[in-house]
Amino acid sequence: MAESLVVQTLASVVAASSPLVFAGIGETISEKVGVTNLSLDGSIMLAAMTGFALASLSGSVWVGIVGAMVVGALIALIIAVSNISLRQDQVAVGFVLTLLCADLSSFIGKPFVRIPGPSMAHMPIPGLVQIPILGPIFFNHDMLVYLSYVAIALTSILFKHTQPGLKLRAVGERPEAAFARGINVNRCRYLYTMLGGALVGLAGATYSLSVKLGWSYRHTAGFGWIALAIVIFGGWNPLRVAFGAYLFGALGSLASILQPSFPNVPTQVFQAAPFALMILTLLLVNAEFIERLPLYMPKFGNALQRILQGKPPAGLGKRFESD
Amino acid sequence: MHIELQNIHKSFGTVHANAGISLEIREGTIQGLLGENGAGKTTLAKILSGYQRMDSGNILIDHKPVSFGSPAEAIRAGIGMLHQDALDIPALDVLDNFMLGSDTSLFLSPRQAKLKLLDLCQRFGFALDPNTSVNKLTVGERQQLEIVRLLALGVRVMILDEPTTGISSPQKVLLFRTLHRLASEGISIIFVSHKLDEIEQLCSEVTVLRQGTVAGSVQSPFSTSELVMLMFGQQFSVSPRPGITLGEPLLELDDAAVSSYRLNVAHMNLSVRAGEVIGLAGLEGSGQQMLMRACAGITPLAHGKISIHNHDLTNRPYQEFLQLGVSFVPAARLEEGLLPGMTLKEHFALLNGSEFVINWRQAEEIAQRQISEYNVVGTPDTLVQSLSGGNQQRALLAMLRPELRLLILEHPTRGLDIGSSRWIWEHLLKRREQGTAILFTSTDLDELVEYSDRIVVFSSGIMSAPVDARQVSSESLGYMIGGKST
Amino acid sequence: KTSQSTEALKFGVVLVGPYNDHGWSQAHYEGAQYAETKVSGASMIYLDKLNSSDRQGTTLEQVVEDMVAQGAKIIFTTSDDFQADTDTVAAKYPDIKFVMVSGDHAKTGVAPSNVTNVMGKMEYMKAVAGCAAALKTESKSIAYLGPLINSETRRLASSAYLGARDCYEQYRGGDPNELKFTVNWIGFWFNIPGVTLDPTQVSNDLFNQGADVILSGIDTTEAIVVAGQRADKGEKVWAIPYDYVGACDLKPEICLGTPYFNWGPTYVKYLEAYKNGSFKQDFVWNDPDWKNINDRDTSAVGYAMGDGLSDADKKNLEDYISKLASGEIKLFTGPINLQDGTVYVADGQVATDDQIWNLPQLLEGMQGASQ
Amino acid sequence: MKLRERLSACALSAAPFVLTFVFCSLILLLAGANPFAAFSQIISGAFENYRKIADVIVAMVPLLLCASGMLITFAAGLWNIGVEGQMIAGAIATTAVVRLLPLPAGWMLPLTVLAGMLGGAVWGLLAGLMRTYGKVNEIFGGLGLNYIATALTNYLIFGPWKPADGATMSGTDPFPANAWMPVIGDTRASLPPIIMAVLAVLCVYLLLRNTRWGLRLKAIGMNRLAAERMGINTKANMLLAFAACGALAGLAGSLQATAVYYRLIPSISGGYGYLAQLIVLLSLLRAEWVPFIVFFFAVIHVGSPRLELRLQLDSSLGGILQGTIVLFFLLMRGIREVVKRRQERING
Ligand SMILES: Nc1ncnc2c1ncn2[C@@H]1O[C@H](COP(=O)(O)OP(=O)(O)OP(=O)(O)O)[C@@H](O)[C@H]1O
Ligand SMILES: Nc1ncnc2c1ncn2[C@@H]1O[C@H](COP(=O)(O)OP(=O)(O)OP(=O)(O)O)[C@@H](O)[C@H]1O
Ligand SMILES: [Mg+2]
Ligand SMILES: [Mg+2]
Repeated sequence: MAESLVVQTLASVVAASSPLVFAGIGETISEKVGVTNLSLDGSIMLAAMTGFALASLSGSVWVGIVGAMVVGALIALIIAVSNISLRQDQVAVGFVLTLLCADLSSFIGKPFVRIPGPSMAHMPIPGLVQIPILGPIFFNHDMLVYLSYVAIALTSILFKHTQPGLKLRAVGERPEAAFARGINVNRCRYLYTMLGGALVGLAGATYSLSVKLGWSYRHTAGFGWIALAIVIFGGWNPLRVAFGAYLFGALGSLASILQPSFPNVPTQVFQAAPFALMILTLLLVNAEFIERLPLYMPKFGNALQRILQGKPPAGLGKRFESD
Repeated sequence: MHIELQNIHKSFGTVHANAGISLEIREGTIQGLLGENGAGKTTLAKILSGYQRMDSGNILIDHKPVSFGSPAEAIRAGIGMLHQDALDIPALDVLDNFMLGSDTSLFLSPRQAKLKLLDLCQRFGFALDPNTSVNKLTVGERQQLEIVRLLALGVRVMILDEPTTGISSPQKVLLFRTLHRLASEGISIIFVSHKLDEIEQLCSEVTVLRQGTVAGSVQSPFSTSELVMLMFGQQFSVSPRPGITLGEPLLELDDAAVSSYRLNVAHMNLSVRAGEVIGLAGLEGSGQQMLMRACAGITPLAHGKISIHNHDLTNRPYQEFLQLGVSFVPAARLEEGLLPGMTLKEHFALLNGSEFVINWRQAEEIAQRQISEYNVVGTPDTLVQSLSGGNQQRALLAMLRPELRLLILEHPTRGLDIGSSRWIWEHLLKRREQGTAILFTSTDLDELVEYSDRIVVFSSGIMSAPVDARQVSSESLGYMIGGKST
Repeated sequence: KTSQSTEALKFGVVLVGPYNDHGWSQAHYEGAQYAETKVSGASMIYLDKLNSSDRQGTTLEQVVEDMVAQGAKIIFTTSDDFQADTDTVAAKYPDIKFVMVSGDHAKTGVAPSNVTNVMGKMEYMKAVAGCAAALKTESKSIAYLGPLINSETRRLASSAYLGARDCYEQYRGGDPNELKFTVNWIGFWFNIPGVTLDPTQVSNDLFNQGADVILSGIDTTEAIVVAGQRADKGEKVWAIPYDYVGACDLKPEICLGTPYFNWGPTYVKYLEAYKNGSFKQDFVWNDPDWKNINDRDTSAVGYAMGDGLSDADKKNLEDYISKLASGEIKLFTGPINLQDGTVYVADGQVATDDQIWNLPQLLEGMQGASQ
Repeated sequence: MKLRERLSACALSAAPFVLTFVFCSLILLLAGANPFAAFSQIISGAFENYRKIADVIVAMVPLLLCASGMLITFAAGLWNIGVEGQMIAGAIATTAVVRLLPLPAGWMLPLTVLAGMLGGAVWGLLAGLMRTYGKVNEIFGGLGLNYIATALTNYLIFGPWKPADGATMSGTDPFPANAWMPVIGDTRASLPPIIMAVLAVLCVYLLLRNTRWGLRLKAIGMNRLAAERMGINTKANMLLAFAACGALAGLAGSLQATAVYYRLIPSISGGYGYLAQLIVLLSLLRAEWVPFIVFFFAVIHVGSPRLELRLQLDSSLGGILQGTIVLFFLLMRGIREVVKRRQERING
């Protein structure tokens, strides 16, 4: 009984965290190449709405998914154009888009509020699902959840083992040097910012087609900000970002599991928990002492520092113009 | 490979950086490119290696005209460039930097690349660990990495822009050996420098640029005076140092230590008297910056004591240093010294007066006065970032308070042409006559020898005892910096 | 059919959630639409999502002012959240009539005389819902997705609990003390990110903790959506949504029915009363029409059977309803203890309406916060 | 030539408005509505009678206060997204004073104002401390604190400060009459808040233009390192900026409680903090532009609920209008610069 509670809860956490994984990974890609897409909260919302609306109208979840990804990519494109080509502050544009997309989703999405609609079909993976404990936790979901694993793995491989990934990192770290090595810096930035945006869009579709089925007013508000914080928490490393997403999901579940056991604790404590947690984790990963760990602990300091600290790409937000 | 440049022009706004340069480089030679600051050397090198587009002119490779839209195209054509500060990616490791831009398959093949890297390193006697991250390398090692990288890409022409700044003497020896060897293998080398001795050692032919044009070309063996004449159009005589009587002891460092997570500098003892000029020599990152920042009150001491004008200032806030008349002029003018986006007037308003409401008229007057006194080319309403480098430095000096006890300057003449440099030093020497002690760093050994009373040499975090500047030559200083005592 | 004049009558409806929430607000919206068809000349003006998070900076007063400017004569304010504001605004507009739904200031005497209170006796239908849950549960664990904690929500959750106990004993022959009944509160009538817990997540967590039937007490549909999702995965779980007659539509197969409000007749009544000048201040707590609780023309509350019920379940449920109707079962009959063990209704006694309306805690045996 | 240049400059500055109009019209057509009807509803919703105009002024008060506060933090290069939370903190502090101290109106009202400013300043300082000492980007720190402030309000409203007859989302019991700001005639506008808002903008304008502190903040915003080297205590000044912005935002929150809602409600900040952010972006950080933009935004804010009442359109159209205008403004500014640079390259 207790075991099944844990397994079931973890399975829910894995499923419920999959949009955060997509969004976190998408933002990681975009920041890794040097562009902050601050619009996540709005992007996810608009994409979730579009995804569900298109899926309802067409009857096919895949149409919805592609539509949501296109929306996410287009929003990212606006940020890329305004930052790369038009030299505007990416944070300003991102912030405006956050508010704007949220309002657009309410306005356009009105006819789709709380109507029944298509959702991802449940699809346990034969064989794997029989593995004790891990099977039900990881392989008893739908296609989008599995895609989130794929996204983690592929991004991780992309960064570590491929030529395009190496270029991407170089562009985000030092665009001048990347340019010197024959990389078209701005094209690369456009490309990966949009790819990241598409993943953010996919996060939206995952909400409306797999996690919080359907569309309602401000359906996904708040998650985008969490995803942005998770990227920092994850130190711009896809595996750690995914871990952060699962951690946040698990802590969220903890809040509602613990509530009945602690009837005297004000429910608001649990409600504000994700955001308080967001601040705490950021305080931790930014703490000064981490800088000094190698001094305090000559042996393990470096390793520990690497685990705790993530340095933002050095070229994040730095514009590049050749000649 | 034979390269010919014909009538290259390049302007930046009103500055005509290259004004019709023609040049020929034969295969397998080491060609020097000499010239004072701002002569247009780097600009020419960048044009040849595809970083900048020329306004007009022709580049011929093996007598065929080419044009490069990007460094990648130049590299494909066989021309690679080593920048003054290595244009690599510090956050990545050596192998990644090596592979970047060379491997074209989807998946990286680090094992193969590693073999290739180690093979090249072995050929030239470089010791690079493929797995350390580049920001842990010395300037010389980063240069070595760039050299093997370009070679792996198959360049036949290698341009090196002031490659000897910031590397140690043994590394310099290794570099020169490498360049000779490359030349013997048929690779053409363009060696950009304004250091005459290096050119004499290395090059078979040198072209001298002056104000964007070719002042002349000379074949080895060279005559130094001819080169100086070509570079500056005049000969410089070293003016005799004015005698000065030193005042009371001003700055005392007692077994001070400073540490960062990169470098620990310990056992610093120094006593500076009013009116004294102390030059700090050393490769970048050897500890001299940390000493200066400690003396300015920016970095706290990890150990030991510092006192200024008999006040113990150990671990006191920066503000107290300022109050005691300490001032720090950083090398990174626009990053650390000035406020880009603000006008000169606003700078002066910020630094003068203490009343809550600003008297703009008064600020304007002060700005105007200082601007004309310091020959700054600008008005009170000029934004500081649009001043030229030399004028930015003048402006910084103009903002210093008149009565200072200790003036600390990082590379006070870096990037300045000889006229500006001399003007700046005239001004600084006037201040020392009024009793201000001066602490400065420079990579220019002649400047150190010429203007210091005593010189302190830093080598990998170890501070030497101060030596009398009259008893060292720039050559012996070079050896001390490299860690060898003469 | 009853109205003599066809004179135009504009009425305002202020909704707390989206008009299409498949829940509380939609029930009102459709009730008002029903009234438009039944009362000649009546036409509605509405504003939805009037809550401080969705419509920031807009106050009830502004809305009422605008509705009055458009000619509204009678305004329905349809959330207990509007209670205090309704009093204030009504004092400013003595000529306008206000129907404040779910409040009791008309009874307590706080409200101005142009305000009347109305509510439906949903506790009966909640008891039916609890009964349906008890008929179905195999894990003997029932979950209640609660909104915010106040006397209304305590009352409704407790009614469901009582219904569940009754039926578990009566129709399944089990010991009602075996039943686990957990209430988890999200903090408001519907999800407000960063303010409430996420009902989707809470529903999932309730299932994870072993419940197999979830009753929704919130205005929106997350519970049935989650249950449907889990049923698609092959889990045997059920849901009972709330408020809106069509709420089962979102996943009929696993729906055990919906206790719903049928506001149409109420709206008709007040509009007619306005027309013929008989509108007066009152506190009305409408019973279902026990002859046919699902008569849309007469009953204030009803229970729409869900496809998840077997025929046998339906029969038992009908039986339970008929016992409630006949008075054979009186829901709040003693002994009833509060959660902290204090006796609320002594053995053999029946709670008064006041006692039920102002229930101070959840009942003994229920798990979950009371305050 | 001159004229043509001026005309094209004019066209470029009008472009954001035109584009916004076109974009929103398209969206309206998509939703099956008549754009002109919609826009005219917004206008009439804001100007129909003097009470409506007073409502616009009521909405302008918090916007002016928050925007002028944000001008201070923006001058120091800080993106204080925590203004919402600071408003809430101000409202909470005000409510605490009202609940705890039985004072006559003459004392009560000034005290609520002070308490509000103090509460907001404390909340601003929290974000500031996290930024200066905890290295947490103020966007995340501020945002997190916004949510925490909301949770705190809800805790108070549903806990210690709940009304006698049960807690609801509609807030605490109304304040006693001694804590109500007096209203003008039968409008909802109140004079003291208007005066305070106008003074705030004026003070911030003068502060940033003519005072040493303002100049120091600008220096920090331009180049924190250089400012530090010049002897400016950047941490203290940044904290002070956060506190000042917080105090103004807190004042806005306090006035929402004492002059608009007459009690503490959840989300008392009403999104004004985010809206003020847009306003400041649009003003290019120039205080003299803020009142005009605030007016424009307040008109949309007050007029757009009308869309729902009269046209059954979602009133989020108001937000869309506000968002698109800022977005197009930023984009057009970029385009203008690109065009200018291209011309310079051709000419030079
Ligand atoms: N990107 C640029 N924008 C504006 N002016 C430039 C730019 N690059 C170079 N210049 C100007 O062009 C002139 C030539 O510069 P260049 O860098 O080629 O000189 P250099 O000979 O390499 O000098 P140094 O010995 O100091 O490196 C200088 O006046 C310089 O200020
Ligand atoms: N960012 C800028 N904006 C506007 N003008 C600039 C900018 N940078 C340089 N300039 C102008 O370009 C010219 C060249 O600047 P640069 O720094 O190359 O001068 P320089 O030749 O090196 O002079 P100096 O000997 O004083 O260092 C100067 O007149 C300067 O005003
Ligand atoms: Mg150069
Ligand atoms: Mg220069």
